[in-house]
Amino acid sequence: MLMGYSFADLGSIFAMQAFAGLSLFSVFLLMALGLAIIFGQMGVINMAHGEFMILGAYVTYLCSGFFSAFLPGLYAIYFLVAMVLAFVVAGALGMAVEWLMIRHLYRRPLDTLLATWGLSLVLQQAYRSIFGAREVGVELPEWMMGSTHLSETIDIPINGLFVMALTVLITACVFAMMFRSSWGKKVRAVVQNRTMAGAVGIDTERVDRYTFGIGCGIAGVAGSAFTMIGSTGPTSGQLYIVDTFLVVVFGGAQSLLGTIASAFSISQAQSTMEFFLSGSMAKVLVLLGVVGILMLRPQGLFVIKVRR
Amino acid sequence: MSAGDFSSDRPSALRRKLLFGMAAVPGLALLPRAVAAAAPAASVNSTGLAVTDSTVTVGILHSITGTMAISETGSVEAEKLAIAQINEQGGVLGRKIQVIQEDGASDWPTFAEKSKKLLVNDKVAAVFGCWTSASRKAVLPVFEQYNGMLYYPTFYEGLEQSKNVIYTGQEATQQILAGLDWVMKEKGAKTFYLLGSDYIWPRTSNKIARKHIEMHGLTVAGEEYFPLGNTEFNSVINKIKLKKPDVIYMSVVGGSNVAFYKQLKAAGIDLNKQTLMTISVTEDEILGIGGENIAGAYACMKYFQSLDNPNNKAFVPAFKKMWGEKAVIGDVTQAAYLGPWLWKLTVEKAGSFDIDKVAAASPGIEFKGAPEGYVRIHENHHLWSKSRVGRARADGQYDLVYETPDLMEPNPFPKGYQ
Amino acid sequence: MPTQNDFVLSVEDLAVSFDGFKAVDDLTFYVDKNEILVIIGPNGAGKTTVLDLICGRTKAIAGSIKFHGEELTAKTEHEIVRAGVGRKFQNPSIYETLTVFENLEISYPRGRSVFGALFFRTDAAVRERIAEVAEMIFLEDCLSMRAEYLSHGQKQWLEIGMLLIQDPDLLMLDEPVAGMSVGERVKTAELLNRIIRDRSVLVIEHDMKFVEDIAHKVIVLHQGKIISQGAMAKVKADPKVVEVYLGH
Amino acid sequence: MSKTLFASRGNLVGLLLLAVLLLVVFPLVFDIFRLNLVGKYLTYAFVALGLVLCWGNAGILSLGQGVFFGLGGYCMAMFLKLEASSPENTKIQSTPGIPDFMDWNQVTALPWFWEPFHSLSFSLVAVVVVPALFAFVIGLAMFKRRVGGVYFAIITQAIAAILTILIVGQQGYTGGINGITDLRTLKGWDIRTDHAKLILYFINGGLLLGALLLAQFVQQTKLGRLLVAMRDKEDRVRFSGYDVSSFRIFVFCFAAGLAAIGGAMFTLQVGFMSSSFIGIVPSIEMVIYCAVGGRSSLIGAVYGTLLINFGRSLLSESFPQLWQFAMGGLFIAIVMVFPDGLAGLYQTYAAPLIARRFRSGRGGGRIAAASTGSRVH
Repeated sequence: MLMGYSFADLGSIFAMQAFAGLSLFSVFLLMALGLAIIFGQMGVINMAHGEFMILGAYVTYLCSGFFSAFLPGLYAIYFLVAMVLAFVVAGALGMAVEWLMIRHLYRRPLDTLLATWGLSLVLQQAYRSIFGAREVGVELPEWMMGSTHLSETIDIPINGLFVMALTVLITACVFAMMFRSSWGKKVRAVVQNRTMAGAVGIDTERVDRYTFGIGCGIAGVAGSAFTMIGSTGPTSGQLYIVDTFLVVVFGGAQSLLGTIASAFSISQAQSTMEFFLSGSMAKVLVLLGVVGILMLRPQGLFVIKVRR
Repeated sequence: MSAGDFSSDRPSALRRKLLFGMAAVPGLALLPRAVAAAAPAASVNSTGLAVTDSTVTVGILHSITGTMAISETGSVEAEKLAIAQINEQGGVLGRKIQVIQEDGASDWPTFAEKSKKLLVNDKVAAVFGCWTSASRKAVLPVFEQYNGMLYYPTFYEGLEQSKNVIYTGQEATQQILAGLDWVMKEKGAKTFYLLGSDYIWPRTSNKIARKHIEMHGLTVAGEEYFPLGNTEFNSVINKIKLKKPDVIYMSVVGGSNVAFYKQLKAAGIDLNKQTLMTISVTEDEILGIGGENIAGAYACMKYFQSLDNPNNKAFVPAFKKMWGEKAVIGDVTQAAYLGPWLWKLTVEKAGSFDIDKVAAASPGIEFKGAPEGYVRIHENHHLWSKSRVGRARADGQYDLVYETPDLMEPNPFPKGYQ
Repeated sequence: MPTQNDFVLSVEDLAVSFDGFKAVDDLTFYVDKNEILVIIGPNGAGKTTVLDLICGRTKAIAGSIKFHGEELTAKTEHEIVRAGVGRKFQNPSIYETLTVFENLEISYPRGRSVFGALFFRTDAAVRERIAEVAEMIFLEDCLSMRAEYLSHGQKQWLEIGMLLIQDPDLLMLDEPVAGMSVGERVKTAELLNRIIRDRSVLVIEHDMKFVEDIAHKVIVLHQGKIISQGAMAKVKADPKVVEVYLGH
Repeated sequence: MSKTLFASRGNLVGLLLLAVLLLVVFPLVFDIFRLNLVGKYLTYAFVALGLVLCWGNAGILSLGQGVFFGLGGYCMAMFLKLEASSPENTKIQSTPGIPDFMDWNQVTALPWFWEPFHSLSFSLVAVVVVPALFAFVIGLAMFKRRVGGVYFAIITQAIAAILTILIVGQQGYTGGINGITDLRTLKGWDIRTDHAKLILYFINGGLLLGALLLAQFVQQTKLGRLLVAMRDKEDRVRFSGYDVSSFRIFVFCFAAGLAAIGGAMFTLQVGFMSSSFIGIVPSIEMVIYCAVGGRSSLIGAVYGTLLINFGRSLLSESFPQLWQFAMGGLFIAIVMVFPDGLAGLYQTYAAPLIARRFRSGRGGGRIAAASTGSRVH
């Protein structure tokens, strides 16, 4: 592998691969954050997570159409508006779903899995009926495409940087919300002991609904961001679900820090292996590795040891 | 070079009518109709197909739900258009075509089940359908066992030939070889990097491409496959940057394409400088990819929506009239459009709907109204067709840059490439 | 300190910590044959953790637990049970949807392997033993009742019965009389005194009256350490104990 | 109270009714095309039966049952494919005598793991043993480490994803995404004829009833009750001296074996095996068959499977778009409104009615065709 390349080549490749790994990391983390809140903190298995992401993507698509038709002057910044809208729309749908469905199922986690799978089928068909079976192309403002040219062989994609920045921002927000605000305390209290939290005056239903909504909203933002690197179609959401769950579970479901660590390790492993092996084999090996480690360490990488 | 140079200039065919195709074959169309008006069902249908004195029933079998619906929608639309046009002209042997549409649901066993239903229960005279190789492989034994007729529209890997199937798309050598020759000659390409989705069509296509490249003493710098639905291509793009191949040769399918081209562009690879040739991205896929992300790439297939010939100039507006101004037409969609027409022509030549007679009459059937120009059915049930190279524009269309002077012979079992 | 092999249970230098918090620290005690040993102490003293350690639910970081001279720390839970250690939980843990009879039947120590269970038949010997145990736990009239309809105290007895049917050498009871009426408490004391003839019992209890009734020996646990042990009378008089526990 | 070795009397009545429906009514009512379809549906019922024990009773939700269905089907298909690939049939290939897809992928000799599948008896054993063994390995690794519930579901899902990529990627050895197609004869007997399909339908029906009986037997034993017990009170069972993990491994393997038989029968009746079963979507769909039936009701699972598949066939013939909404809605409704599925409906509405009839008729007859896990003495 190393033969035939000059040191300059190797250096720049190393830099590029590192960047590829990092951008994969931010993609994984962005996918997983919403789920980490919903699954890790609330214990709800949301199989429709991918569909919430695609909802964000469709919102972005609609926004792009709207701005180019009515506000062409502001087209350059439409993406920022779209992301906010994606958060709001996906979050609102999430809250509706929580109210109609999830709140009746907190004691039956495996049932939430089935019900949300049903929801994902319904959403897929709804997308297909509304937007057509074909994929839609989401156009990006010119400044977001392209790359900064650092040297002869090193190009840093701008949208990659954008996704990274977004990931950092959202992660920071989530952490601030969960660990620095009274809201986060309430969420954690409800997660640990629903009855007790209710008894001390926390409106658990409200906490649940908003937490679920925020998780879905983050999924929506992720979906919106992914229009820069992936496809938007009725079934595109399904592509993400296995990866997303593995990231969350691998990290130790209850630990947000674990989610970050696991997104990092899985993405680095994958992008390194992809470089040395064919794409298919790399994927298989990474998944096998994750499953293998989970078998040895079922609680995931990070886990709080509790006294039983 | 303009695509118009290649078209024949028959002025009459410029008229924008639904009935454009028949202008080219008036004799064929009129004569059997006169016959059919007198012919009772029994005489044109000796095997109990769903044919009455005024109607004939056919099946359409594509995925309209599930992951493949993305690709197959265009085929359904084209087939329905062709059938509507044929009916408007008086149908087949004087009988209006009725359609039973079934959903394969992107699931191969479902395709088998539905094809059996169409043949055994509905007794359809022909089926227009399937898209992926897997669905075709699943239904093939059914068509052979129950003696049905399938018109299969997709470009595919070859290695197959059946009495019961007419392949209206190109088999691999037809699609690949001319394009490779062109890129070698025109671009002086010496090294190639082959990328594909991990299943039979890309692997077989790349196998043929590799043999052809190596036969010319040139180099394959890399060959890689990605799971279907893969959306991460940054690592391989880095490898491409490192190896600097003259040509990136692509057979990645589905949503992965969107991810690939967006990431390629973001990585600063300019397709106006880096030659990329795809055999899997039609105008349909560009809708999802976004024209600005793929502009400059070359595609190698037999049909582009922008083809400048009278047939196509009637076909495209007709398609848009039926399915909306925004509709786009890709290679497979056009090939799907050929199916009902070829079937009509064959039935009328055979003077019967009987499958055996239709199968026997198929070789030699020519369709002069084909949007791609002209096609003829070969003895092996594939089509003689031209191979074309187009260059993607930012608006999602291709500019024709090359087409083979002659029709290419279909060769599903190519010697020396296996 | 030499290991005393003639004890039923010897716990020596036992320690465990959760994220740095030492729940049990350097614990040593012994249970003799036919002895009822009661562990008392304030909430969070590590009482339940001690039972968890003995029955294998929690793994110790140091020390040894020997049962009839056999090391338990390396064994899995079911192996420890099969060696003869029975454990009752703080909240009665019974199969609510099954009848009392079925609860006892399922606990019967035959057919414990997969295929054993597949071909287990409820024969006369089983029925006889179930009747015997049911009488011991005052439930002989409730055999066909679904367990969820039993009173809280009866559920506690049933769980004890489910252990007794396995004839363990050491019975560990976590708060056996919690939620019981005075009458039930008296009967439970009677039950324990009866079954002690064949085995040893380790009890965790808060109810001092009950402890005085049954305890042969008492250990007072505080912050994972033994602060006093011996006969109830002696322990009660210990000023350290009064300070941390009884004085409240 | 009436109780036989295999089932309570009520269950026996239910079983008998089902047998009549499958072996008498369906063959009389349906033409061979529909009957073959029913046969195909019934192969999924094997999976649903396994899920009743595994999920309904033992509380282990596997989202990878399609893997075992597929593996069983592949084992059968490998034998049939080898028989279909005799040197005479494949003489146009560059290497005659090997399956066509190998030839297309430049495989020039039969891989070693295909060799034993020349033997029918080996293949039949492999149909059950290979998937069960695979389940054993997974179960051993997971249950010994106490992975359960949600985590188990997600990991089985990941395993399904891995296997799909592997099978599709290794197409030279597996047939890739196309699966193993164009199967023709079983020891010279043409399985594609209507007559063969009829016979295969009855074999399939018989096997399913056998599997049902076996599963009922398991449900009735102490092991069956222990499974339920360890679902609800895992620690109590563990501290009653049972090795919980070994019971779970057993029931997981048992369910895998059942699914595999279904897969093999699928291959025989449909004539090919598709890689699409070894994926997440079919695996989750099979869970819903079981849920519609009522999770812990074996007979309910068979009815649930039939109901959904009939529904799909009918609806998708006329309203394909609607079908996906209906399927999604069904998932939600089953969970939210009818968690006990068909069996629950039967118990609540039909059973009391029937019981009243019976009592007035001859008194005392007790019907519990769809027992929901609680045992009838």
